[in-house]
Amino acid sequence: MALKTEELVLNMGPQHPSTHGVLRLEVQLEGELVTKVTPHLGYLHRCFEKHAEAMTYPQVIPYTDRMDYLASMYNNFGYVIGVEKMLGIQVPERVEYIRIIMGELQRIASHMVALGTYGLDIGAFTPFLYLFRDREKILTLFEITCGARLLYNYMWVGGLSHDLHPDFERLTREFISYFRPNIDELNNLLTYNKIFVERTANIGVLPKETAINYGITGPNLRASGLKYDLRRNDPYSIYDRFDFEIPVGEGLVGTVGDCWDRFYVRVLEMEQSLKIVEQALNQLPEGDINEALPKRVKPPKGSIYQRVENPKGELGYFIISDGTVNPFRVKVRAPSFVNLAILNELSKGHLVADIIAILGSLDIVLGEIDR
Amino acid sequence: MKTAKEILEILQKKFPEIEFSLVEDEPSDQIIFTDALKIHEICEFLRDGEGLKFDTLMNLSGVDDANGEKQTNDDGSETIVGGTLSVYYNLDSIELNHKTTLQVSTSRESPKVESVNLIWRAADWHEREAYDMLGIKFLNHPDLRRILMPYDWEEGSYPLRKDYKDPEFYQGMKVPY
Amino acid sequence: MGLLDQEFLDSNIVIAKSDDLLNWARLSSLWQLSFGLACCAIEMMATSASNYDFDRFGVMPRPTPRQADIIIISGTVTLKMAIRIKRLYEQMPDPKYIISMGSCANCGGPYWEHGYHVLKGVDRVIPVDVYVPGCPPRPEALLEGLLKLQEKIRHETLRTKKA
Amino acid sequence: MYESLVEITGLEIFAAFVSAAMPVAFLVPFVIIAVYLERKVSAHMQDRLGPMRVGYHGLLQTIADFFKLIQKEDIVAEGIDKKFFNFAPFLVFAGSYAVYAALPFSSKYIGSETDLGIFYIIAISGLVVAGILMAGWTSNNKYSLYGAMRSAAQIISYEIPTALVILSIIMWTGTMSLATMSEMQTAYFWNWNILGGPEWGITKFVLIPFLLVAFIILYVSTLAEVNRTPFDMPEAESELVAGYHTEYSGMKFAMFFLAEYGNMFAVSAIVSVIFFGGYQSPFGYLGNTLGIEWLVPFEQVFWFAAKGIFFVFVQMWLRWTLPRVRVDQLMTICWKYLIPYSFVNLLVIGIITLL
Repeated sequence: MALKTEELVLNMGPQHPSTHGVLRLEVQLEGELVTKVTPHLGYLHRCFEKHAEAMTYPQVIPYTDRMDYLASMYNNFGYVIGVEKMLGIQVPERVEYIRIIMGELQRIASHMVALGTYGLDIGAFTPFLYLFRDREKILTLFEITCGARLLYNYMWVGGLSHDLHPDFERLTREFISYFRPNIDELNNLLTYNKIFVERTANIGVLPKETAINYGITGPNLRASGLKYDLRRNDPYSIYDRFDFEIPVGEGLVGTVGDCWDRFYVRVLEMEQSLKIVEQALNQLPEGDINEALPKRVKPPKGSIYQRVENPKGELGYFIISDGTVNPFRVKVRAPSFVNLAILNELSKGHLVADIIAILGSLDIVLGEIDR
Repeated sequence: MKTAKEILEILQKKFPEIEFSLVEDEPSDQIIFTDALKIHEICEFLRDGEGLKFDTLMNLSGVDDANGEKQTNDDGSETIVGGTLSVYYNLDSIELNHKTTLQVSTSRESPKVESVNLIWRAADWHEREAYDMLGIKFLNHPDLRRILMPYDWEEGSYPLRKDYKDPEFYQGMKVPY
Repeated sequence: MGLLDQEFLDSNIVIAKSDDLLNWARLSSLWQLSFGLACCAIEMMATSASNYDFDRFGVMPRPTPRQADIIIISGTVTLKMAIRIKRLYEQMPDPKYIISMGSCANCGGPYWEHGYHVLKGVDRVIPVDVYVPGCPPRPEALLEGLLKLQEKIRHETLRTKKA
Repeated sequence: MYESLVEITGLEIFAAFVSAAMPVAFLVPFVIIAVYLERKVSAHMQDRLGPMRVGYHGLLQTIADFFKLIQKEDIVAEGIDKKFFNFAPFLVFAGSYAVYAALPFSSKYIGSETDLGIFYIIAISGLVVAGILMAGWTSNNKYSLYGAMRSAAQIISYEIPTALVILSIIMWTGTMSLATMSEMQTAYFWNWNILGGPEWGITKFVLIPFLLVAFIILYVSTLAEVNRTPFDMPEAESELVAGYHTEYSGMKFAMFFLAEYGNMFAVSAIVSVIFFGGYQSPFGYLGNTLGIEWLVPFEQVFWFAAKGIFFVFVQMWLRWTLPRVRVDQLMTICWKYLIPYSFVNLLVIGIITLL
């Protein structure tokens, strides 16, 4: 008589320490081996797109903040340059530079959370707190600029809400020289740690072709070895003026496109962002930031798809205008939403512990997935 | 790099029996308008065709065009009868570095669009979302369920339609403020 | 069965003193359910992290509701999530406390008008002890909320309440 | 202790109770301090302060936790096997407490002066596995079950290298009694087993590298046996929520907590007895120098506790530094590395002893 066996269905979340928010994973297991992962979304569906239809164009900006709440600045960024393109506004040089400084600082802050919580998923508690300590310094920079720590509503259509604080430049330079050595500390503590490498190398390998077909973008795509960064490949704002590298996964300790590569690409990107911020500070021109602020935001009839390189990947806004002050439709192409779809593909045949490692390495934000 | 016009010409040559047109009055992007029930083969060609190579689907958005007849109900709310729902496809070619936008429309009463899920896996969740929000049925989609709203949300209630009305209660919880 | 399941009819010195001890123990050791919802969860994490350090007040994150005393509703509660939050609350052992953190959890916040999938205030499903306003509240505000909760616990008693 | 109490009072039951209760007097304050220490140590390693508000620098934190835990509702959910669910935490605690019976706290106090001390410890600590399995199975929770299964597999696997290392030490010292083993490493720290034992000669120096390896193997496998990072698989927070005690609340959870910290000290004490002279002072006794004889046992207790707490501190240190290994890697470490090495070690030490 054959032994009766059945697959174990493990329900992870919505309250689970490492689903990075309110994600629910339905995991089918054979022993500890994963056969299928079904993500269930929508536990944080806050109806962004409905709100966008009911609000005027500038009123939508605070709602964009609340999508990817770890990279609010960048969400503002993408939306306002989209609307500016529809209106045909050219913003002053100073505004462009400030936007880039803020955007890149935000990228560092977002990667800090990504790396820190990834350490937490693997079981290392301390790097998380070190990174959060350093993140506070970036938040302080944002706070002296616009008064908010997390959700800024800083970039406006055609300008910015506040000019830089007189101390901003000095503090930012201090932060850069403070944080550079801390990246090495992180590498010593976590990145090259033998146990960490064992846990992440060769796990969840994402081949380049699959990644492209699934629409994966951002660090996850670059970790698979493709040098594709919208800041270079489809430049927006003034990114073409800066000199920076695009780090790609090289498979230093395992296969190209494994969890470790995804982690390491983010570490390298933080260094590049510091470089961009430094250059932007050196070139920062004087000027009035609210010169181009339109009296009334009322784009002509038509549509636009504006994409930017958010810390998580390609953030796209598809805006349709019907010629009134309210957008007719704003559809957001959220990078995490697309990146998460690959989870099932990646985790098949791995262990339960690896799902956590893979999910963490994708760096998702539920606010953006569910919107 | 190819403009929308050039792509349109290539498509017309390849599929003489399918109607294409260019939506012209756009401020920045020109949009190729085509048939909702032929979108699968068109997209397959766009992905594999020489000189096109659209290897990723950046975005897929469902839109309620709200171009039907507006009827006012007794309680003051509006219902839209007739008209169309549209789906926009934003395609990108990493290899050749060009992009384009496609648009298809379908009737509001029984919205049916062919799924492109098998061409770009990225379309999977986008299509589910369009179904969830607007009720557009994607033919040949393997797993067309609600994705963001609860699975037991009221049948036929699609929040992003322009004439959507909140239900009073969901599982005993009051929905309006 | 917890000690607090019984109530005492009249107050006396023993009860007053044991009240003090038990209240002190409860308020000094509020173990938090490690559970974040939305934007506010990031500020909650920042509060637990080095700069603000929740641990100073004895707040320690516990992954399971069975061992938690306090649940911080940190962010927007959607209709889909509200059912789960209610269940989490029911899984916690008494005495349990709730801090509603941020405008969304208090009243729906910026999503109050068009949020067809947002619960307008978590107090529609579970009883809230302390409301912390802000969108999102700063870590200092959350700490203040915690101190307010401690204040509230300090005045609890074993005695039957007189009508 | 037991015999002398029987002599003094003539009451066997009284003597048994007193000598059995003695470790409690040590264990409970130890756990209170260790939990506090864990939070403080982790906090200071992470640029934080840790508990500050409850008493001076949070000294009363654990006491507050304790009083809170006894107030908590004791939830026994539906679908749980009540009898075993309630019994499991006590079994786990009993398993870890029973170990203390054979620990020589000083030359004057040892719970049970059995000749088979170390053998008894290895045997009795198996109770913990039974308790954990019971807790995981009866909780009727998938996470608990996974935690319990992992824990059982892990503890049983790691008992092999532990036993092999201990065996090699037993071969070499020729005793199974922990008291005798401590007594042998008397006087100064160069007499400790880790430095080749009390006998001078060429063997002492030949043995040192092998003993060092033995010590590392023993320490690693004891870490795994008490489920501490990097081997905290059974309660891996990020995977299994809280592992086998996911469903436990209030005092029953406190029992697990108590058992965990009790175990931490027990294994540290065993390591210190086997390799670091147990209760022996590293450089003579103050009592002997001053001629106050009754001071010596107290000093011994101090050294015993100090060495144990030092190793507990190292465990904490590791916990807040290292990530966690995966469950298959855990088994790989045990079966592919620790067991072969400890076999080789056993052979070498055996040959050296014979020569």
